[in-house]
Parts: sequence; C-alpha cells; structure tokens
Amino acid sequence: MTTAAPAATTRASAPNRPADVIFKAVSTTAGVLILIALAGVAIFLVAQAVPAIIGPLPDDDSFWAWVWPLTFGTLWSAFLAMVMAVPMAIAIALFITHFAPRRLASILGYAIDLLAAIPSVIYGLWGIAVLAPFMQPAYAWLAENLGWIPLFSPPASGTGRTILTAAIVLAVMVLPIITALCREIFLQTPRLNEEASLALGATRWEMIRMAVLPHGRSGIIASSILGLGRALGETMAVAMVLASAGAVTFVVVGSQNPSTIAANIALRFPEAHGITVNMLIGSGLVLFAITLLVNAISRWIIAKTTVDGGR
Amino acid sequence: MSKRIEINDLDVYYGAFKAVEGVSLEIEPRSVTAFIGPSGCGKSTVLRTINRMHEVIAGAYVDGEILLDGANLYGSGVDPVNVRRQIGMVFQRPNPFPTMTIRENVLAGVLLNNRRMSKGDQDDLVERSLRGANLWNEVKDRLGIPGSGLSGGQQQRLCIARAIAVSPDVLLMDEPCSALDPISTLAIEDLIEELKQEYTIVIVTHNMQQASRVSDKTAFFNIAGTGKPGKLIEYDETTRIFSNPSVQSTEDYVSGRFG
Amino acid sequence: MSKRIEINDLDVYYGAFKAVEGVSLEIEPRSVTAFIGPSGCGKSTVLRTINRMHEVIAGAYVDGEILLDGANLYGSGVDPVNVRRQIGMVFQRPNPFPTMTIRENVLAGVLLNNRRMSKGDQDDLVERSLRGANLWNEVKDRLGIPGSGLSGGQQQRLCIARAIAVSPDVLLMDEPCSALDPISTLAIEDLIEELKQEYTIVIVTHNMQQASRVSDKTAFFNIAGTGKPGKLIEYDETTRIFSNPSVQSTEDYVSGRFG
Amino acid sequence: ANESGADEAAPEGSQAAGSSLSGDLAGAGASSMGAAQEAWIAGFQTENPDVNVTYDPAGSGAGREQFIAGGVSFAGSDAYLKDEELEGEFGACVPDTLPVDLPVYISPIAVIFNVEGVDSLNMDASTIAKIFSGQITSWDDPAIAEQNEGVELPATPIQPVHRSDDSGTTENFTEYLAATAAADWTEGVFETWPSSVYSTSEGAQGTSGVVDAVSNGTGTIGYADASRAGDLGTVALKVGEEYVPFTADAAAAAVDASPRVEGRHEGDIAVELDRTTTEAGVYPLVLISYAIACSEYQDAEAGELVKAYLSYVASEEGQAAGQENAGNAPISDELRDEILAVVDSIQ
Amino acid sequence: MTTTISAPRQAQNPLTAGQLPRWSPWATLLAALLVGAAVAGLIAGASGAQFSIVTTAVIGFVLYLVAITVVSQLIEGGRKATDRFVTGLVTGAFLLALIPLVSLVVTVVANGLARFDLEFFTYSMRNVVGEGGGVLHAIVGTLLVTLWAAIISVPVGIFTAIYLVEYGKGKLAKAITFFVDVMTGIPSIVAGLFAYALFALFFGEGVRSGIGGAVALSLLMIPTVVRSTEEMLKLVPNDLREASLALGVPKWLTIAKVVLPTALAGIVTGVTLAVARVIGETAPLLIIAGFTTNMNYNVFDGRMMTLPVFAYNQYVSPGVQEQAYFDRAWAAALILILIVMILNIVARLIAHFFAPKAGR
Ligand SMILES: Nc1ncnc2c1ncn2[C@@H]1O[C@H](COP(=O)(O)OP(=O)(O)OP(=O)(O)O)[C@@H](O)[C@H]1O
Ligand SMILES: Nc1ncnc2c1ncn2[C@@H]1O[C@H](COP(=O)(O)OP(=O)(O)OP(=O)(O)O)[C@@H](O)[C@H]1O
Ligand SMILES: [Mg+2]
Ligand SMILES: [Mg+2]
Ligand SMILES: O=P([O-])([O-])[O-]
Repeated sequence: MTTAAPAATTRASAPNRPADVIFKAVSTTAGVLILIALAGVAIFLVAQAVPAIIGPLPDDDSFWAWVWPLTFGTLWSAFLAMVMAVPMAIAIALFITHFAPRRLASILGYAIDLLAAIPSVIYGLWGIAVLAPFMQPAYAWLAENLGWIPLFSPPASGTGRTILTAAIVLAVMVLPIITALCREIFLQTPRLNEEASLALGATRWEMIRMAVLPHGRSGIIASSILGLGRALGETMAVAMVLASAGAVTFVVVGSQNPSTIAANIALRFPEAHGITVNMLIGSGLVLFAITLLVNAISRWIIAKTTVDGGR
Repeated sequence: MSKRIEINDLDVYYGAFKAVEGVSLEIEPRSVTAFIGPSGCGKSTVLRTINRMHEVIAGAYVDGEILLDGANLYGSGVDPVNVRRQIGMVFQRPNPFPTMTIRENVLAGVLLNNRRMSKGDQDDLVERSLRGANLWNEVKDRLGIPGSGLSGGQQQRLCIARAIAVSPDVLLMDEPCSALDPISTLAIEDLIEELKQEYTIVIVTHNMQQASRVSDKTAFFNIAGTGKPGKLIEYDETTRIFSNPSVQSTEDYVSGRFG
Repeated sequence: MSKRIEINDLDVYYGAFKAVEGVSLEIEPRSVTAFIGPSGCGKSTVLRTINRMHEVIAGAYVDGEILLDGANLYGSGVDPVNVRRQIGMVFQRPNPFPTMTIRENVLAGVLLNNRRMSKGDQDDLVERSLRGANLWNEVKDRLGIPGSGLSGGQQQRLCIARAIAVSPDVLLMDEPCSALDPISTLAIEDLIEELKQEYTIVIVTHNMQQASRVSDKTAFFNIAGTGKPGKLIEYDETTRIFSNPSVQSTEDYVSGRFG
Repeated sequence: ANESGADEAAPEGSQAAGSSLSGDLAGAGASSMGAAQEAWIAGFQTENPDVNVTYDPAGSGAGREQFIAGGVSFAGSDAYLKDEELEGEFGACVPDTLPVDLPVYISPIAVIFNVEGVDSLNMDASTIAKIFSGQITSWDDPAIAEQNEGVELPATPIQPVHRSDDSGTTENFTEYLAATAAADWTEGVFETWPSSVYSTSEGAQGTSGVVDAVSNGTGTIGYADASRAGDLGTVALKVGEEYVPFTADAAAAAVDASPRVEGRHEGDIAVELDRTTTEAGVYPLVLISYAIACSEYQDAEAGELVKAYLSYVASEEGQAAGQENAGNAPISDELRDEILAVVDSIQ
Repeated sequence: MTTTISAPRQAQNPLTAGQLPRWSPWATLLAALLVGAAVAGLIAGASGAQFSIVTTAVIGFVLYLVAITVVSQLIEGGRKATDRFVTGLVTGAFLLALIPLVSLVVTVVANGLARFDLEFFTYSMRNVVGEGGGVLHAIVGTLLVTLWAAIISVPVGIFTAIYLVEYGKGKLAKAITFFVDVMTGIPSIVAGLFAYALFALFFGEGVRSGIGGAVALSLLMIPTVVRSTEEMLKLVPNDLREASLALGVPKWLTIAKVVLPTALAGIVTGVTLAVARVIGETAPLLIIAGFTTNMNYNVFDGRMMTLPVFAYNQYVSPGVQEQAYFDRAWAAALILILIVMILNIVARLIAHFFAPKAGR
C-alpha cells in the first residue's frame, strides 16, 4: 500500500533527531556495505574471468566448452543431493515439530543442528574412509542387477567414490540447514489453521497436509535454496570424496564422474598459473551466476505460489 | 442429526494446573446453550473438551466423562478424530485455510472422508452449506477466490459453512462474533437461530446481550482468583439467569457489577 | 499536571483506507472519558492519534487537529517523542519489558532515555509510581524479579506504574482490563478512580458496565459496515449516554440490541 | 611448550648457542616435499632457535608462482623452472640474475595395489601401461600371471586410480610409461590426467586420496610417493632382465645415472631422468623435487637465511632427517658437493 | 477407566469404530525386524557373506510400513492407514538421518582420542618431526581468525538486519534481502580467492595473514548472521516497541535498548550458528591465512595455522610415520567439533540467562 497521501495532510512533520538519523544511517550503511562487498566479489570474478572467456586457452577449447562439464557436474551433484535432502529434511522437521514427544524433539533437533557444525574436511575424511567403502558393494550390486537403468550402467566403481557418494555427503551437509529452517516455519503454522483442520476431524497427517505444508510452502522453497547454495558451492568435501574425471554422464555408480566447479578449483588451483588461473576463477563466476539465477527463480516461484493472506 | 450432551463431574488440567473443576451439565438437542463468565474462568476450556480439542494442547487432560447420546467421548478406544467429525467447532477468530479457495474451504472436511465425491455432489454440498451459513448470495459468483479475501464476518460464516458441511451433530462456537463488526454479528446471530433447528449448539460469549438474545439456556462460570480453577456457578434457562438468578455472583455478573 | 484535550474534525487513514471520519470532541482535565462502540469502529485508532502512536504504523496518517491545552499536537516542528512523553499510554495486553526487572520496568521511561538520576531519586520514583498504581505493597519485596513474573493484573498495573513514572499529563488506556480476570479488573478500576485526581484519562472499553462504572463522559463510536469509516455518534455525560441517549443507535448499543 | 628458545627436542651437540641467525624465512611449493621440509625445518630451527621457517605445501605450480611474484624466498617444485619462466622477472632476486634449481629431494614412486593376499608383484612397464590404460582389466590376466609364477591371482576386476589434481607424481609416472612402453601408452606425458583418455581409471585427490582409494577399494591399483606405500602391495619394476623393488638406494642410483639437462644457465642443476636405463639395481620410476632459490637476493638477510637453510637441507644430516621423516632417498655425495657449491655462491 | 463396563459399552459406543490397540505399531515393528533378520540371515547363508544389519533394517522397515498400512487399512480404514504410513515414514527418515550423524561422531571420536593428551594442547608443531607435537598454534589461530571474522561480520550483520526489520521498506531493502541470499551461495574457495586478491592489492603478492582469513570467513558468515538476526528481530512483539515508543523513547533507543536485548538470546544463537558454519572452513584459509608450524598471535602479520587447515594438511602430506599424522588430523577434527559444541553450550547458557522470562 503505497498510495500517495493527499497533499494537505500532516503526515511527516517531525523534526529528525540526530541520534535517530545516525542510527538509521549506520544501519543503512551496513546493508549497503554488504552490497558493496558482493559487488567487489563480482567485479573480481569478472575481471579475472575475462581473459579466459575471450581466450585463447591452452587446449584451443573455448572457455564455455571447458566449463560446461564442470557446470553439469555441479548441477547434477547438487540436484542429486537435493533430491535426497529436501524430502528428508521436511520429514525430519515434521517429525520434530509434530510427531516426536516435545522433550525428545528439542534434543534431537540439537543433534541434527550439530551436523551443520562439522567442518567439510571431516565430511571429506568420513566420505573416503567410511561412506565410500560402505556404499561400494551397493553400487556393484546396482550395476550388476539394475545396470539396464542408465543411472546404474556398469562398470561400477571399485572404490565407491562416485558422484552419488559425493551427493550423499552433500545431502548430509545441507540437511541441517534445511531442517532448521523448515522446523521454524512449521512451528509458526498458525494454530488457528491447525485447530481448524483438527476440528473438522482430520488425522494428524491430514492436518499437516491441510494446514502445515501449504503454510510452509514458500519457506520450504526458501530453505531449500539456502541448502542448494551450500551444495552448489561446497568445495573441500567434494574434492576429497569424488573420483572426478570431468565426464558428462548421468551414471551415478561408475568410476568416471563429473567434477564440480568448486571442487575443480580446489584441485587445480595449487598448480595453476597464467591463463589457467583465469579459467578457474572464470568457472567461479559461472557458479556465482548460477547461484544468482537460482535465487531469482526461487523468489519468482515463491511470489507466484504465495496466496496473499490479507483481506 | 442433533444430539444430547451430558457432562459429568469434569475437571480439566493444563499440566499440573487445574483450570476447571467439577463441571456437570446436560445440554438438550436442538437447543442453544451459552457459556458466560469473566475472562479466564474456563469457558473455552470446557468447550474444547466437548470435542476433545483440548488434547491438541500439550499437557492438557481431563478427568470425568462427557456423553454424547450416552456414548462416552473419553471411553477407551474412542478415536478423537471420530469425535471431532461429529462435533464441529467454530473459533473466535475466523480461520479459513489461506491457501484454499472458498469452495475448497467448504469442502475441506468432506473430502477427507469421501475423496470420490462427484463434481455435482460437491457443488450441491457447497451451495447447501453456504446457504446454511447465509453466505451463498454474497459469494456465489466468486467461489474460486481465496477464502482469506473475504471480510471478517464473511470469513466467520465461511468457517461455519465449513463446519456444517461435514454434517456434525453438535456445533461448538467460541466467541464467534468477538472479532466482528455489529452487522456481521447480527448476521451470525440470525444464523445461529436457524442452525438450532438442526444442531445442538454451544456458544461461548463475552457479550451478555448476545447470550440473552440467542440462547435457550445459559451456564455461568466464575473463578475465585488467578491460579484458582474455574467452576460452573449456575446453569439454567437463559431468561432466569438474566432476570432472577439463584446465586449472588451470577446476579452481580449479569447486572454488570463486575467482569 | 492534567490537561485538556480538544479534537477538531479528525480523519484517520491507514494508507488509502479511511478508518475514522470527522471526530470532534473536548475532554476536560481530571476526568475519565470512555470510548465505547462495536469492534472495528475506530476507538483504538482515535485513541492512538492522541499521542501520535498511530505514526508507528506504516502508512497511517491523520487529517485534522488535536490540541493539548491549546497547542496543536500536529503543528509543524512538534516532535512526536515529546508528545508521547506528555501523553502516556497503557495497552490492551500487559506488556512489561521481558528483559527488565520490576524496578527497571518502572524506571524504563527514565533509563531508556539515558537520563541520569541518582539512586535515591530512582528509589523514590519507583515507590511513588508503584504506590500510584496500587502495586507497591504486592511487589515491594521483590523489585528485582522480572516484570513478566507477575500475574496478568499485576503486570497491567506495572504498565500503568511505568506510564505514570514519566509524569505525563494525560493517560490513554486501550481496553486495559480485557485480558484480566474480574478481581484484577476491579483493582484497575479502583486505580483509575484514584488516578483521575491527577491525570486526564481516556479509556477504551468493550465492557459497558465498566464504562458506566468508571467514566465521567462517554463517547460512542459506530461503523456503518466493513470498509466504511467509523464515526463519533454521540458524546455526552456517561449517565446520560446510558440512561437517555439522544441517538437511536446509541440506545440500541447500550441496551444490548446489537454489538 | 616447544616454542620457547631452549628446546628440549634439540639434539645433543647442537650449535644452538653459536648461531647468530634470526628472522623469518618463507617457502612454498611441492606437496611431495612437505614431510621432508617439515624435518628440515625442525632440524634447522633447532640449530637456529631465532629463525622461523615456514613451508606451505601448496603445490609446485603455486610455489613457483609465489616465488616468481616474490611472495616467498624459496620454492619447492617437482619440475625445474621452464625456459619461459626464466625469461621473466623474479620478485625476490636482484634484477637480471637467474634463480637456480637444486635437486634436493629424490623419492621413488611406488605402484601400489590392493589385492587380497598379494604383497608384491612383478611387472614390466608395458603391463603397467596396459593396466592404467584399460587394456588389462582383470587381475588374473595372463600378462600379469606369467610374470608372477606361483602367485595366486583372483579374477577380480582391476580398478586403477590416478591423481585427479595436477601432480608431479603423475608427470613422472606417465613420463616413465611413455619412455619405456610407448606402444601401450599412447597419450604421452601429462601432469593432469585428461578426462577424455584412459577412462577406466578413477581420479583421487592428492597422494593421500590415491592411497585411501587404493586401500579402501577392492582390486585397486595406483601410484604414489613410495613413503606412503605402507602395508599396500607394491610392484617391482622390470629393469633390464631383473625385477627391481623400490629402495632409496635404487632411486638415488637412478638420479646418478641420469644426465643433466642441456643448455641451462650456470649454477642450475636440472636433471634429465633416464627412464629407460637397464643398469642393474636402478629403480627408474623416481621423482625429483627441486629447491628453487635466487642466486642473488635483493634482501641480503633473506639471502643469508636461504643459504644457511639450503646448506642444511643438502647436508648429510639434513638428508638423513628427511629420509627418516619422509622416506625419500638421500642424495649421493657427488650430487651433494655439486649442490653445496651452488648454495655457497648464493648472495 | 474401569475395565468391567468398558466391554459392553464399547459394543454400543458409535465413536469407537475400529482402532488398533496402542501396542500394535511396536509389535508390528518387532515382527518386521525379526522377519528382516531372518531374510538377511538366509541371504548371508546363501551367499556366504556376513550377516548384514543394514539388510535387516531395510527389510524390516519396509515390511513394517507395508504391514502397518495394510492392517490399519483393514481395521481402521484408509485415512488412518495413511496417517500411520506417514508416521512410519517420517520417523524412519529421522532415524536414517541420525545414522550419518552417529557414524561421523563415532568415527571422529574413535580416531581422535588417540592423540587427546596434554602435549597435544600445549605444544605447537614447531620442530616436531614424526610423532608428538600439538595443535596449540592451530587452536589459537582458529580462535583468533574466527574471532576477527565475528568482529567484522556481527556488527555488519546485525545492523543490516536492523535496517531490514526496522527501517527498510523500499527497493534497497528488497535488493539487500535478495543479495544476502545470493551471498550464502558464494563458494568458500571463491571467498578465499577474493580475500587474497583484495589483500594482494594493498600488501603485495604472497601476502598471508590471519586477518585476510577473517575477511574471507566474514563473507561466508555475514549472510547467516543477517538471516538469523532478521528472524529474531521479527519475533520481538510489536507490543514492546509500542510500549517503549509510548513512553517517549526515540526509535533508535527503542531498538537499542528494548528490541535488541529482547532478541539477544536468539541473536546469540544465530551468531553461534554462523560461527559454526565458518569455523571449519579449509579452502579459503589455505589460500589466504597460509600454513605454519609455529605459534603466531598476531592476526595482522604472518601466516597463521588453523585447525581445519592443520587437519587437512596432516592428512594430505603425512611423513613416514603416517599414523602419527592421521592421529593428529582426527584429534584436530575432534577439537574443532568440541569447540563448536562448547560455543553452542555457551550460547545456550547466554540464551537461558538473557531470554525474556516467561510469565507465571
Ligand atoms: N494452553 C494453556 N496452557 C495453560 N493454561 C491455559 C491454557 N489455556 C488456558 N489456560 C488457563 O486456563 C484457564 C481457563 O482459560 P480459558 O481460556 O478456558 O478461559 P476463558 O473463560 O475462555 O477466558 P476468555 O474469556 O479470556 O477466553 C485460565 O487460567 C488460563 O490461563
Ligand atoms: N494497522 C492497521 N492497518 C490497516 N487498517 C487498520 C489497522 N488497524 C486498524 N485498522 C482498521 O481500522 C479500523 C478501526 O480499527 P480499530 O482497531 O481502531 O477499531 P476498534 O474500535 O479499536 O476495534 P476493537 O474493539 O476490535 O479494538 C478497522 O476497520 C480496522 O480494520
Ligand atoms: Mg476463551
Ligand atoms: Mg481496539
Ligand atoms: O607432489 P605432487 O603433489 O605434485 O604429486
């Protein structure tokens, strides 16, 4: 509601107090500072990326041909991770808010939160030492018995360090982020609506479907986007766990896996020099653009799907 | 459709706190019963125990029994979901589902039980319920807009339509008009008058004029002080409660000497 | 200390929506004035314009003037912060600051404004204000506990103590008892009776008994329907409003025929 | 607790009291040298308690880059400075002087594998090339079996593992295969395993990644700095008619048997490794890492520190310390003398 | 509650249409798990492999879901069956999520305890070769770098949140909200590269310092601080703002003295989460904070070791005595997790003491 006020009214006549002005200015500056920092990052990325984009590159490839497999791997691994993490996170958040006994719920919630605090290197170590060997037999089985499904085309990796393993690690890493937010959102479902559905004789699940999920829809999207941002940008864990080959393939159990942009930077940067540095930072720019796009799209979706609550 | 309710020596607790003590009363079918009393005396609490909605609040439980045509709501093996389907409820603040259209709101409860209702039957039911809630004429041309797009009074009637669409036996209303303007209030009071032909109605109200206008019998609750349990002080014909109550505090309350 | 208020042809808008139209009335010093009327008629809205608290709501603005002993509150160069220091306000729900003790709550007006005051003066002020709010005896031994540890009625009196601690000229109260039990309500009503010796008091209430018990004059507001602006229908001595009002709708309202 | 000057870890007979050196010295570069540098730094700092040396094992490329930019005073690198690099400026050096490459770290590269019940295997270069290029896919392949009579080889598929990051180890490994088994290894020498070729092999990050992948997988084979072979099975390479397992001496011998790169500037010691040698007792799959330093520093103090540090590194004591901690092969005395002569000339 | 009359009454009580007894889900679960174990045993027997708990759990869980749904469908009807199915599913999802958590914690603790000794907490790695040594320098580094990251990002984050909640309405606020979300997606390594480029601009190539690491971490931390603080400020009831304003308190003092203290507990929790988010970052610190075995208390000068970089390095380039390096790596990881836990506990204590006291 930003209707222009009739001219003759006394809307804003108060003299501004200096302290108020300063406080507001400080707050505004802080916000603007964030924009400046982000602009700084963007400028840095663009400036470094330009030489790589206009080429020429060592292998005569175009920059885009070089970055495409990495982009694919980034999106594919993040997609796999989200496919696992989002339903899980929603289920866990529901469990904590609506199913578990209350006392237990807060402790369990804390335990899940703790996952967010574990450093990515440790996820990497765990992925190599525990998860990959654990998953390897399953991959072998899948490749052997369900190999006709393109996802599971043999041969299976002998070490289990496939994109699916990396995606599982990513899923575990983003799970607490999404769960924590969904939990807050589900807790804020208007009691009135929950009670309305229960009073109509809804079971617990029906109540969740009628009141909790519709109310939380935009929040679920928003939290998933936050999680997705982490999954897209995760560096160390993926670099350590994934047997990357820069392939463009949907097979999730094999030795030849796509690499991701962030992990590739970590792998290549130490030995990079000259134009390769520009290429790597250029790929960082692509990742940045993806994040920007994903956020914009999610906002658009949220704006479209949110029914305006007011009168 | 409508049924008789019998409350026997009911205590209600919120955790360790006893909110209501020793309530016993009988409510006849096809009648309107008003619960009145000062704030915090337990009117809402007792009302919610009638369809086991208090169980939604963590730690709340009852001691005593409530019979619906002789069947104990708190008997072993009774499913609260069944209870609530037979005893509908309308809340103080209108609470249509914000993501649903008017039509979907009315059908919300029905579709739970009967997924495969034909389009025609659905249309019938929507019309019947909205007519029953005196809302049909105002919304018939825009059944597809979100329920939250209506005015407060219309929303409240939408909630009533939603509640009667599942054909309950009893309708509980917790201060259904307290958030509404006078015109909407009158519309709802008229509606209660009509609904009484088919349903047993229990209404909580802060407004004594409203109680005297709409109810056949009135129950007066009171509380001795903060932290004490609320009690049923007097239950009688509405005319008697307002003209010649037998307890002094009822007299004080209805005559406006306190509360 | 107390001052006279004069409202001249006041319109209040929430953005494009005109919530109140053409209100004019005069309030004498050292008197209690009650605003009554059905929900949504603009009682709270008008009350908040008296200390410019409506400005806190984005998009709200007024047209018209309000004079405090002849000085226009909306004159150019008037600082709303100063206005609010002279015209205190008590809200519907008790809202002590949860992070502060009882003592700090009473001193909030002083402490929050970074004003320096000696320990002795502070003690004096706390005692004076709490006595003024009839709360001293109940809390004098536990001034250090959080304000939210009190019962609802005590909290509300604490809020009144907080309001009078800054020595305002006028005290505005928006349904100060509607969340309280009857005993607390009576305590607050007694308090209003006493405060009237020193302050000009304006109180909004839904409870007509309360209005007739505490106020000297009563203003009745009404609204033609949802979306229409509220209007001042009648303003007169309380006894007259309740016994022999000159407008039919006032009569209908106070006799309980609607609302 | 070990930070204070008087150090309990100081070996007896140290000249700590006599040292007059002080200051900070920063180096960066090859991760292969990381563990050796740790030992050298510890030994050097013990002798010179007032000196702080850091070595950031960020990678050879990063090390050279930082050295060129003047961010560090010396670099560690799996490769000597390229000609085009020599044409540029060096941040820390006096303009128009050239830096020197000193081969201070020699280490065998082991071909490691994980096959149950097998500790060591004999292979010729062509077999290794075929395995890593995907032409041999099962452990019981006759090509392996006939070189290993009496060893029970299972029918498990072979899972080769390579370095997924840019690596000097990969470069040396592929150089060996390209030189000795060109027919089976057609992709030549590379530092980064290309994604388009030999795609049966699986990438892993860093030496540790390869070692982990090999030890946690089944039927795996990989290559890594020999010090990290641990309990894994290792391959003895066919040199001439013999199968030579890796040893420090065999690796050092490989360097001694190799000629110098031609056309380098004075003081630079760049070794052209001879992979095809048939000399007895030589293990030709070795990696050389160079210390790169200015011949003349802009900052004389830095020059002094580098000089002292590199003298220690090349000394018998330093090389022994390196071997103990990092498992590298100590340089031979002739090489040492050569290096020390260059170090002495650093200003 | 008397059993004697409940039977006849149940027969006539129309409200008691088919219900499963309370114990039935547990009984079903037990039965399902037993069947699962039997099947897993058979598979193990047939293939000669080891008995698999995983197979047992998977088969048991699926069986349970099917059984409870079918039984409920028959006795209680479709709606109840769906409810039970979803309950099973949701609970299962939760338990599944606990598995990696437990596995991670167990792995870290089991491996980390080997070097959890006094020396580890009191020594740096200066002059340490092979076994022994400690991480005091890395602990100090991590604490300092993170502290500085917090010093940079907490004020910026909180003031931004204040702007968004208390002042911002227009395009700028929208832009900030949007870009804060975008910022959460900056890959940590890019943050490190950016911080390096920024510092190299002023201090020349090869610059390494703790403060650079702090700047990189701030970039990652700020969005989390903004988001959580924003939510907390929104939760402060408007009542309180109005109460303060009505006392004639200017807006800025209302925010500073009423709104912030009320939200303090939540803000502290949010900041802790943000710290936890960055304290384990490796990639940016590798680039800008550098690597050293020595103690360094000065964030503005010289390389600074941090726990994640230490753990990573010990793992990546161990010497001959591998195990000593790996033990140190895991122990460092364990310390990192402990630091985060302690931070959490402290935050909870703060939250507990500063949280608005609940009424009555
Ligand atoms: N969820 C709850 N948890 C704990 N106590 C509660 C809860 N709801 C109500 N109470 C307490 O139970 C008592 C009765 O409350 P109830 O809401 O039934 O009163 P009421 O008569 O409906 O009042 P009102 O007119 O204000 O609606 C009060 O003391 C109240 O504080
Ligand atoms: N913040 C707001 N924004 C927009 N409209 C508002 C706002 N607050 C109140 N209104 C509208 O202004 C009108 C008057 O509201 P007000 O709250 O003053 O009524 P009231 O008489 O105090 O009612 P009640 O007895 O329910 O407190 C109503 O139509 C209401 O919807
Ligand atoms: Mg109530
Ligand atoms: Mg109001
Ligand atoms: O020593 P590298 O890491 O380059 O193999």
